[in-house]
Amino acid sequence: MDTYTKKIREIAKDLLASQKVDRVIGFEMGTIPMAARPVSIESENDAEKLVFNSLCAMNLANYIRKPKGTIAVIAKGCDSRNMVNHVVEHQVDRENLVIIGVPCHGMVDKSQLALEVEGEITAYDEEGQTLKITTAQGELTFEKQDFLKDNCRLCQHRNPVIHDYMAGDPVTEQELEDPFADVNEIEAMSQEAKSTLFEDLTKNCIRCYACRNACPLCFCPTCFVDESSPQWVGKSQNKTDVDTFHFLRAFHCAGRCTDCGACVEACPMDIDVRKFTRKLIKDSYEMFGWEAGLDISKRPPLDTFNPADPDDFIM
Amino acid sequence: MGNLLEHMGVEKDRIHFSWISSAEATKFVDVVKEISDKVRALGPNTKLKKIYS
Amino acid sequence: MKYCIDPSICLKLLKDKCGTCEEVCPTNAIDYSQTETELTIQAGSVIFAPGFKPFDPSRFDNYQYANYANVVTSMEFERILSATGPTGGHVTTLPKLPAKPKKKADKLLAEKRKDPKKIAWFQCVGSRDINKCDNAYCSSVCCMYAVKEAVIAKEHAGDDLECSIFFMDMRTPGKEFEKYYENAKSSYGINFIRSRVHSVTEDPDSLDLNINYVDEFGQMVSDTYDMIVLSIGLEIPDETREFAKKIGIDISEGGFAKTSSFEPVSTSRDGIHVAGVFNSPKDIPESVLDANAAASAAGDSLSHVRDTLTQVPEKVEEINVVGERPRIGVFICDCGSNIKGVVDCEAVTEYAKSLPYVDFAYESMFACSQDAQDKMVEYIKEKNLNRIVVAACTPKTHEPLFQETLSNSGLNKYLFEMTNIRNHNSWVHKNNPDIATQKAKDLVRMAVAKSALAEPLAEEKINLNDTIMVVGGGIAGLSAAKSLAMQGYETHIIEKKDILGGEARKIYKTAQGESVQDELDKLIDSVITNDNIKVHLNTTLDSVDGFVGNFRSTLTENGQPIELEYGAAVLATGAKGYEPTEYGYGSDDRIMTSLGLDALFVESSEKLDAVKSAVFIQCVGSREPDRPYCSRVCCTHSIDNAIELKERNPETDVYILYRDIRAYGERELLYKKARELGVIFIRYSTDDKPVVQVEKETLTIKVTDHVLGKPLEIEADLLTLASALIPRRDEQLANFFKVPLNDEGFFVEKHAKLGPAEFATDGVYVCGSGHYPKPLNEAVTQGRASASRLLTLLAKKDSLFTSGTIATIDFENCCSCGVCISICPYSAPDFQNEGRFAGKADINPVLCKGCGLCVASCRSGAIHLRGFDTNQILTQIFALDEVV
Amino acid sequence: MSENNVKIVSFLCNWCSYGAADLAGVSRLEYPADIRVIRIPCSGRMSPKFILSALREGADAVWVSG
Repeated sequence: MDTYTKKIREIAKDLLASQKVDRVIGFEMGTIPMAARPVSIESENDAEKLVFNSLCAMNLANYIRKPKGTIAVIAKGCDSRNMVNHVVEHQVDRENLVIIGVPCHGMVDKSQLALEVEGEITAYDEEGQTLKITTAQGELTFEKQDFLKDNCRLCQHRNPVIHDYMAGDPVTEQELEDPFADVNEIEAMSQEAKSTLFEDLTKNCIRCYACRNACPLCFCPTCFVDESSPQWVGKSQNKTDVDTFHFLRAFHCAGRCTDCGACVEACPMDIDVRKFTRKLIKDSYEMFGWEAGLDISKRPPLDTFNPADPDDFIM
Repeated sequence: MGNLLEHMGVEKDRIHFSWISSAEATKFVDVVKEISDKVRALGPNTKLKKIYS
Repeated sequence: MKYCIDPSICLKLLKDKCGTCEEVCPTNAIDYSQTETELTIQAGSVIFAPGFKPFDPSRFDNYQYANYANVVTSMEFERILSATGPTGGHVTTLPKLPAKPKKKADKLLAEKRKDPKKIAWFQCVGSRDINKCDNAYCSSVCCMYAVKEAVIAKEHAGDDLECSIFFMDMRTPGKEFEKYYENAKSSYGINFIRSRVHSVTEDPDSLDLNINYVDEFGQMVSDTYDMIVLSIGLEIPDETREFAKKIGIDISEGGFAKTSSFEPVSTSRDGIHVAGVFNSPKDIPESVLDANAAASAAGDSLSHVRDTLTQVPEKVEEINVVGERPRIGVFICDCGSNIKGVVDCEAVTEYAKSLPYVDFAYESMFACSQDAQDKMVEYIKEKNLNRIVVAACTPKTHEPLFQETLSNSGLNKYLFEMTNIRNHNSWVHKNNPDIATQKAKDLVRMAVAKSALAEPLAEEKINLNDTIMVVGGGIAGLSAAKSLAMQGYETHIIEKKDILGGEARKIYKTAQGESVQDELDKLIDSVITNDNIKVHLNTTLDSVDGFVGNFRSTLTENGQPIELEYGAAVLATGAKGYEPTEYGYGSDDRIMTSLGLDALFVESSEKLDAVKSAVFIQCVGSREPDRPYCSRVCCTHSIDNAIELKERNPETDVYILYRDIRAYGERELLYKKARELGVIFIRYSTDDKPVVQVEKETLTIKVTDHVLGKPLEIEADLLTLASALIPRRDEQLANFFKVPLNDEGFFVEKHAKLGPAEFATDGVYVCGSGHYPKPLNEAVTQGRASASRLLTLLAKKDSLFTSGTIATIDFENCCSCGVCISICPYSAPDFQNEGRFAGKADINPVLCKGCGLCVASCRSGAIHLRGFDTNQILTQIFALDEVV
Repeated sequence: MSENNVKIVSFLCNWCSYGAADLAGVSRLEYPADIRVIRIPCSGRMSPKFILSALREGADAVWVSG
């Protein structure tokens, strides 16, 4: 990944030096090991801060809405699809946006990795597909492939769908036998089993809204859970209210979700909220042949009125 | 919508969609009967129902 | 709906006995002293629309309609299929027997009742028949309605039912009809049998019906059906013919009003216009067009007295209730015994009084009666009510009435809420009074909850520019423009070419024998000499902005840009002749299209003198998989031209190769005349089409004779291809006005039956062959009809308001995602370009139809639908929770 | 919402199904009294909020008909 970082820094420097952009949004390493965080830099000297590795899972599309001036932004496959979404949904003008594409090999699931390691991690590094982790016990190596985030395992758009610059050569896209095996598995369950599954899923929710805030699709000035006239969803941790929140949040992502995994990444309670959104991704694909964020000239299927739509689309 | 609710464990028969033109009174009645029968078979709704505590 | 007494059977009037109705009528509406009175009305124009009588098949002894229980007419079958009909929509044999027979003989008969497994339709009963009746004409509607009845019967009864239609020619030349017919064959499996059945016999035990007929291959077939439906034609009754004579208007051979092709809704007597089947046999859309056109024709001569008799109702000042606590008045209607007979209205009224914000509840015997309305006004004033709920019948019929009452009492009409405790309750739960009463309470509670949130809504006045733009200078556009101009409105005709007249320029004569060029010249002359009409030749339309009443366009006229502001537009862009690629067209100058032959007739070409043998091939480019519609005009056109050839030289051999001859209405008489003149009609099928061989000297057409089943070779000096009329598929124009095109590229009207000359988009109208191929007289009718619809819009110039129940956007909460703009079928929302909320969406109240699609799609909850707002619907849902 | 008291919240389009319900009344047809009708101007008005809300408020089923 070092080559990516190098290339990104070069491009960023150029863009800032030539004043083509006012800012570059990318990642820098955090203050603790094994954490990358978003950063916005405005001077070419700061370009050295920029990094890119398997920890850069956050979706930077979240930081580009209604920008002041022109901005450049680092985009993995999924991020770029959310940027397409943003342009389609008028959150940013394409001409104010410079996309530095990064062909992606998948991001690392930190909580999974943490399970394999005892004690505090003091350093982290990666080389190619190998992860090196240092703890009090010494250095351990892992194969990145074994610790990919769930959504990255299912990703079929690792290369950015739009970009102005590329920080590397395109990667080969994964061929999946059944991209919706996870959804099918739930679909095959009994009504009761599904019910229990989702009950277990949401019972730990503390309604911190981290999933919502991390999601690049959530940008309403007032979220439905905060509506007050009437206040139809309670703000408590009442199970019905929690379920209503998760249900409608997912529904608002129908036809728009790129399965970037930001919601899961952000959840402090490790709730797999993708269990909701994955179903809608599958339905959009099967009913409308639609995958979100691939075409900058098309609106998502639920945004358009077409008499030829399948009758059961409303369901 | 129904698909997602069902995915979450709400019985599919609790949500119905239909298209009936204003001339189709018999179809209207048939649909009401059908839904009513199905829902009676399911029993009262417990999923998502708000419990006041 | 009002009732009246039939004096020929009323016992009170005849024998001064009974009088029960007077006793039971709660509103004292019965008055036996009323007698027939003669009224004299001074009228400037008369529109005569007496309609028709369904043909009575009793006089045909071969079908035994009067004697066999399972032989029914198509009209009776319509009732059988209807949910409100005698069998409640259930298809059953012995349909004319009472549902619960009382007589013993009927009871025995009723045991033989069954669900039919086989039904046959016999076409042309009382039409195209001069042997058994004198109706030589085609009734135009029976083929299509028979197909429809068979399809619906199959939909009701399922796959067990076998439907067969016995016909001579399948005549489905209407818009979308041919596809329906094809679908009936392929998707519904309805049998179409080309045969005229001679007679029917009945099995006395089972009451099944036996028929013998000769099929297409000449084989005798014997079959049994459970039911036979006679597709009866349309007839003009003797009384109408006599009345027509009395008022001095000419009638045709078939008894229809005589009209010309260029004034198709005007009779031979000045000032008397005609519409509907009495004008010629026709379906619903053509009848509606006739009616519209007759109104335009009548209005043309009366425009100088328009608005001279108008009375303006007095307006009551509106009371401002904003910010006041809701004071709801609830009115529970008994509807006589319609509601009270089932629902305990007293209990519901008492219950209503207990609901939040309800200050007053009142039970009314007939809430819609005049005295009840007056009382409502009184109560509103006396109790100072500011919201009204009426629990009665359906708001679909009665909401406007109550809203008017609110207006009369000074309340904004949107402070009204209605709930349906009759149609949705007492009438459908009549055996469960307790449940019905409970349900009525629930419904009232829900309505009250919603009503408490009702706000007064404003209707905005729409300013209307009364200049009109007509796009297209063909027959239809000219007819529309002429009527609009005669009624005093400035009209602009936009024509792409350098000459007016359109495709009619190429036509020789009409089916009635009128010279098209002479009549067209007269029409054009009347248009260009009218001061209200501005003709723009060599002009194209570059842009359209705005909406009903306020359109603005940029045009290019002779290369110069011009601006035009107008209030409404008529799209009369027409269709064009298809240039065939089949049958050797273009390879030999003896092969031409129908219009090519017309051109020869117009110039009286010497070429025609040499023609000893002429062949016409029908359905060239029509009724084909990639162009599945029927072009409607070609059968008549070819027959007409065949007659012309025969009349010029009776020695000429003339052949017409066809699939179905679609000479609808009195065009059938031309078909008959052609046969009498010796024109030979040979039917071909699509799997064995005619083959054309072009050699230097000879032009040979090979076809299989349908009667003999043998191949024929015809040497011809002239081959006319009856080529399709194809739409211009003007997608740009459709986009400009946001009007739809169908699969084939014709414009889609507002309603296939009831709105055939207008679009769903307000202020935009359609006429001519751009809507669907049509002969000249129908193009004129539709041109006039579109003008008529447009005139009704202009008549409302000073009283045109938007609806109050439309969507509005709370800009603070708009996230600019544009879903509303993308999803709205009426293009009402758009981004704001300037001001504080630039970049946020806003909704044009004139274009919004209040459907709520955008409201539901708005994730941010920024859009509100007045009258059906989210909180109002949610509050109804919350009100449910209190149940039991 | 006892055993024999089912509550079906019905959202009917003013132009289509509401008319059909009216006609069912005019035709004096009979059907179970379980439905409670909320008239909406068009089935497009139907928001997922209403379905969720109805279920939350204890409806046994929701029926949307255009």
